[in-house]
Amino acid sequence: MSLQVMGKTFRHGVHPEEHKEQTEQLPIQRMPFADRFVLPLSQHLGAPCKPAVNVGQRVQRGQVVGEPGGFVSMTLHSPVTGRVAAIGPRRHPNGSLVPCIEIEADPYSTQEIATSPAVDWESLSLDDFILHVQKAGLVGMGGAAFPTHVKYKLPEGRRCQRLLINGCECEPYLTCDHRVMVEYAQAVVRGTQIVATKLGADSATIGVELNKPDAMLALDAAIPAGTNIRVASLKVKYPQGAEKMLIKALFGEEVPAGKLPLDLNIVVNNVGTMLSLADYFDHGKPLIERVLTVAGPGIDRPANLMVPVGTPVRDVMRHCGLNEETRQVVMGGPMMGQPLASLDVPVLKGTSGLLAFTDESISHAEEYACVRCGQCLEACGNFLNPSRMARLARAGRWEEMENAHVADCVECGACTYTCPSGVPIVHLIRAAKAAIRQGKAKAS
Amino acid sequence: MTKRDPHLLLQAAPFLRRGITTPGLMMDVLLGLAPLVLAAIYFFGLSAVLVLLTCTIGAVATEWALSPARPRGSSIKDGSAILTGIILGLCLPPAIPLWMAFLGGVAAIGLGKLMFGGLGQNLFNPALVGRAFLQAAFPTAITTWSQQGTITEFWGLRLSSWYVPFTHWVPDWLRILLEGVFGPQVDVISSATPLAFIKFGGEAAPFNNLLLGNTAGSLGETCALLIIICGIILAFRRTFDWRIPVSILLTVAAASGIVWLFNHDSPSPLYMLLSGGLLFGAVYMATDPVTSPIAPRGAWIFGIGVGLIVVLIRLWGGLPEGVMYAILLMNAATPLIDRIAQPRAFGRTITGEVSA
Amino acid sequence: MSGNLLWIFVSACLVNNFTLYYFLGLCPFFGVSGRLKTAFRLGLATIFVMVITSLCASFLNAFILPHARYLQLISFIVVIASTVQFVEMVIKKISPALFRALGIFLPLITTNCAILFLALTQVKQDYNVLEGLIFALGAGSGFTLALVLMAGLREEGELSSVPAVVKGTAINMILAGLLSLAFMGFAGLFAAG
Amino acid sequence: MSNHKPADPSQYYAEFVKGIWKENPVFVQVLGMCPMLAVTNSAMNGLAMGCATTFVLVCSSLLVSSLRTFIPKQVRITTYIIIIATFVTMADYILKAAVPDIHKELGAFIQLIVVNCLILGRQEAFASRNTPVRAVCDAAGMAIGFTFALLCLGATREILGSGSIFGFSLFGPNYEPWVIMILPPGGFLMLGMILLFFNWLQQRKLRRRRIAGRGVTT
Repeated sequence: MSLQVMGKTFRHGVHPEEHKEQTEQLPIQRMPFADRFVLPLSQHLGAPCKPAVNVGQRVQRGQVVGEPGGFVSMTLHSPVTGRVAAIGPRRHPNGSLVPCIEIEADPYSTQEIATSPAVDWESLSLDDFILHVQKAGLVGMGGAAFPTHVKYKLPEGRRCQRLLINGCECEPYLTCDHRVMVEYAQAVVRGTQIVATKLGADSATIGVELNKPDAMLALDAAIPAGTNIRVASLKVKYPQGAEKMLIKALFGEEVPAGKLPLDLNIVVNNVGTMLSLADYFDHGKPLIERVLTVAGPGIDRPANLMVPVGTPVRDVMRHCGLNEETRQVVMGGPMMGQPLASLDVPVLKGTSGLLAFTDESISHAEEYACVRCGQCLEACGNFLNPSRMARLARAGRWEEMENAHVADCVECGACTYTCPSGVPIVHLIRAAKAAIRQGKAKAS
Repeated sequence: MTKRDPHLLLQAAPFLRRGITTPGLMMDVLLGLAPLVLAAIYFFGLSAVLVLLTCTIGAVATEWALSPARPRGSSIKDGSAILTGIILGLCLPPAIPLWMAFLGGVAAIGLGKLMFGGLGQNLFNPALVGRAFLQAAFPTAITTWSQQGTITEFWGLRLSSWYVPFTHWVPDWLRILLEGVFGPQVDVISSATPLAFIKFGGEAAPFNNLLLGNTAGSLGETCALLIIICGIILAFRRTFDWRIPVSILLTVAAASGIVWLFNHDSPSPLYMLLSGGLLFGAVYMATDPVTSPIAPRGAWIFGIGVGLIVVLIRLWGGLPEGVMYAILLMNAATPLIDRIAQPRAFGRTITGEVSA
Repeated sequence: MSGNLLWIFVSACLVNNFTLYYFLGLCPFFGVSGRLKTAFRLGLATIFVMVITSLCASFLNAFILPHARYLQLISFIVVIASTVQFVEMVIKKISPALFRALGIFLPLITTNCAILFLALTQVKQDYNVLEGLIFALGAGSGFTLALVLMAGLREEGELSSVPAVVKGTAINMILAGLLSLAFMGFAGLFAAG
Repeated sequence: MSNHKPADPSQYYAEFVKGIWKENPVFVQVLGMCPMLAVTNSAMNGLAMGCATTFVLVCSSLLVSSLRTFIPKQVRITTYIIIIATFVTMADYILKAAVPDIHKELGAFIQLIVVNCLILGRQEAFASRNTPVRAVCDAAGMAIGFTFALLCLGATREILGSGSIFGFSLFGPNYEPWVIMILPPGGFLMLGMILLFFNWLQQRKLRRRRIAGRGVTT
């Protein structure tokens, strides 16, 4: 048995209430197809993809509709059989207008996937493997949506010594990764095995927090004998799912500031990504749908749903019963998620949850002066001084913030969560980062 | 199609809060002070009530009148002014004229806090500023310690409490009125504090008395045992940084211990720890988060600094007690400490370079 | 003897701190304490000038002043002015970077009354050369200490929302007052020894 | 300041008056802090210091402005200092002879007038560029403004700190003196308070002017 019972963890961090009981036992259900789908051409970090279809053209579910616009870019597939209704600007969840492909679903279609046959990954060279991952449209499904194949492109002098699969899901409310690990343990392990083999990793570790014992058992049972994959347990703590924190927790090593895990010869992937990767290489199915958690006090029928990418949030909410009292809808987790101004935005590849909060459940933190209690310092996994950052940000002293390593901040929100004075620390830091970027852009 | 849903709020992440607030923290400290207040009332009777009350009124009134926060008085509800008043009251002698106690409260909040913009902006501990102001202004009144009354003399007021402002004199009608209501008034019988005893000749008070508070001294600082218990509870509740009192006490014990080893005439470490305002200062005043370093390493430096200055002043200085000045001096050094003792950022060396 | 020297040092540095007790050198104390780095450097430069002035004053006192007492003030001020000029030249030669950093503050040391006071007091107290040297070191480090503490407080204060009415010199005065209040704790330090 | 308009008595008056209030060296320009704080623990000391400073400032201004065409630019500061030092030495000896008690109390601070930046500042900024009459007017105004400030601070500190003014007891023997006021921290705090008061006056004036201005436009 490769399961460890003692949980590892990193220093600092916070323990928000988990709120996972709402959905953690609910099996993943399939969301019915919506009438219209909106696919932003840029759902990942990097260059947007180029549309490969024309308005009015019929597309089949799984068909390529967007070609990558460079190496750091992805292929985009249609999540539905239907007709391209429009190509033009639509609202992105972050509020901006971005170029999108809008697809009208064919109500009479059987929604058969246009798959290519399973890929014989074992015979692929590493470069071809990377090309395939790009063609599958795989991005990191934990939230940041970093193109997965870019992570596999190892620079000169680096190798993937350790493969780390992130199953922490430390954000409250979210249980989609949890359900994926329980219900698709085989596929997750299979995906891990594919990547570990292709990258030549010495070992692969799946890190799971101790509040998901069933996931750990399921994964453990799914690991075939004789492989170097193991499941590692972690104490429950936020932000353990941040990859640098996870590496610190599991291996006790710190990724140098401003560097990538690859500098320690580590590649980190999310469990959801592993599932999609296995789907592609075993069944030829690209990333056209994903599991997400719909929960929160404003939802009547919380659920873990398999949702086609591009489904409007409004349809998902209608499906799960959006409460009349809902005052806030959040895409992602409650600590780092994006508040939505409108429900007419699509679910993206990186969307891990949709949460609805009612008036009572929103913490209206009253703001007091910072008393330098130091709670934020004890919360910050990056060992920054958020209190000072906030004070500097208020005074507009960007240069000193840079010297205080504002760039190291991952905006996990632990400081703001813990602040007794209700100072919007992350918000100030985000604004400061934007101002610093702007200043730099102006200078150059 | 892309219209905004009007009922949706656009508050930024994170959407969860821990639910502990700054007034809550203040309340915690106030509760942690409650046993000391009760002990002060037990030991010193009605005088204690009056002194604590006047200090607090002085502090709160100043906060109300001068605070830049609008609407007027809104900054009182964070509880910090009340806390300052009570802490100041607890480090005053019971026989202090009430008008001075009031003035102390005014100076504490006015000079110590509002000048810098109110809560969280001050650079010196307000209660200590008030106390130091009084000490410098009225050195005799503030070092006139009266022996504690017993419970039977609870109503026995000290005449000096009623001095008319700017004088040390009580009008006859007031004296007659007070005697009519409360019975014969006690005049101050001054009595040296244990520390003054040992400094200016005389023998040490028994440890039992120090521990239980049966000595002369300021209202809140006499009962060592109670302070230790409350301090431990507050430290476990994480109301303040435990490193600060621990490092202060360890430093004082170590430094005075070394001196004591070479010269048995100087007070023993245990005596140093239990006498005077050291425990009270270490637990309730040095730990003021606003004026002490924020990072753990800074807290250690701060505590060691306070401890060393306390020993320096107590053993070689002209004053019997140095806790107040030690904390004020380290308050002044706090920005410098904060500068050199930032936490080591993740993935960096202690100097801030990217770790190899 | 050594006890006396210790007393001279502690007295000049902490107990009777030139700035916080005698109100000396307030111009640089308020003028240069805005930035910690310059404050510290100016403090060091002042210590240096003080030490040299002390030596010169001892020399003058021993050989020249007995003949012409009334020239005391004039000779001292000339000595200080030329010392500062000399220090300025030396720093410029040795470390142009430091010279640029100190800028205008270096020649301003001339009008730092702390230095003249140092020379006058040293003569008045009849300190010998060694005592004078210790006195200068103590006074200089006391000045530097006050300056650096003040600079730290002021830099921190910049992040606070000081009310408009108090801003400027008023808040600096009050800060200095509180600092001076804190330094009162050193009263009588080592007086017995 | 250094314009060459024909001499006009009202101008001399303006030069004289500006130093007393509008450009008060202490409250407005914040110059000469050291003697300002060091000797003001009583009104009498403040006054004596003020008189000595007045003497030195007026005499040096007169001399400097008379010699302004002869002093080489390169050594002007040194020359000023030597001139000032001479007058300070004179003032020192005069005070020592006339009022030995006060001289003793002021100690070295009389001699420290040499490095009072107010005096050097006036030579450099005004006396060296103006006629002797104008320079004397300016110096007298500044000196009186300085003395006024010294008196203000000295009187408040003495009243609170010893309950007396110019040595006369004000409140009788039962007065509880605020010792802090004659100690160094009291000096800083009191001056801080006075400056705060001036700030407040200025802000009130600005606010009123703004309100008045708005009244005109509407």
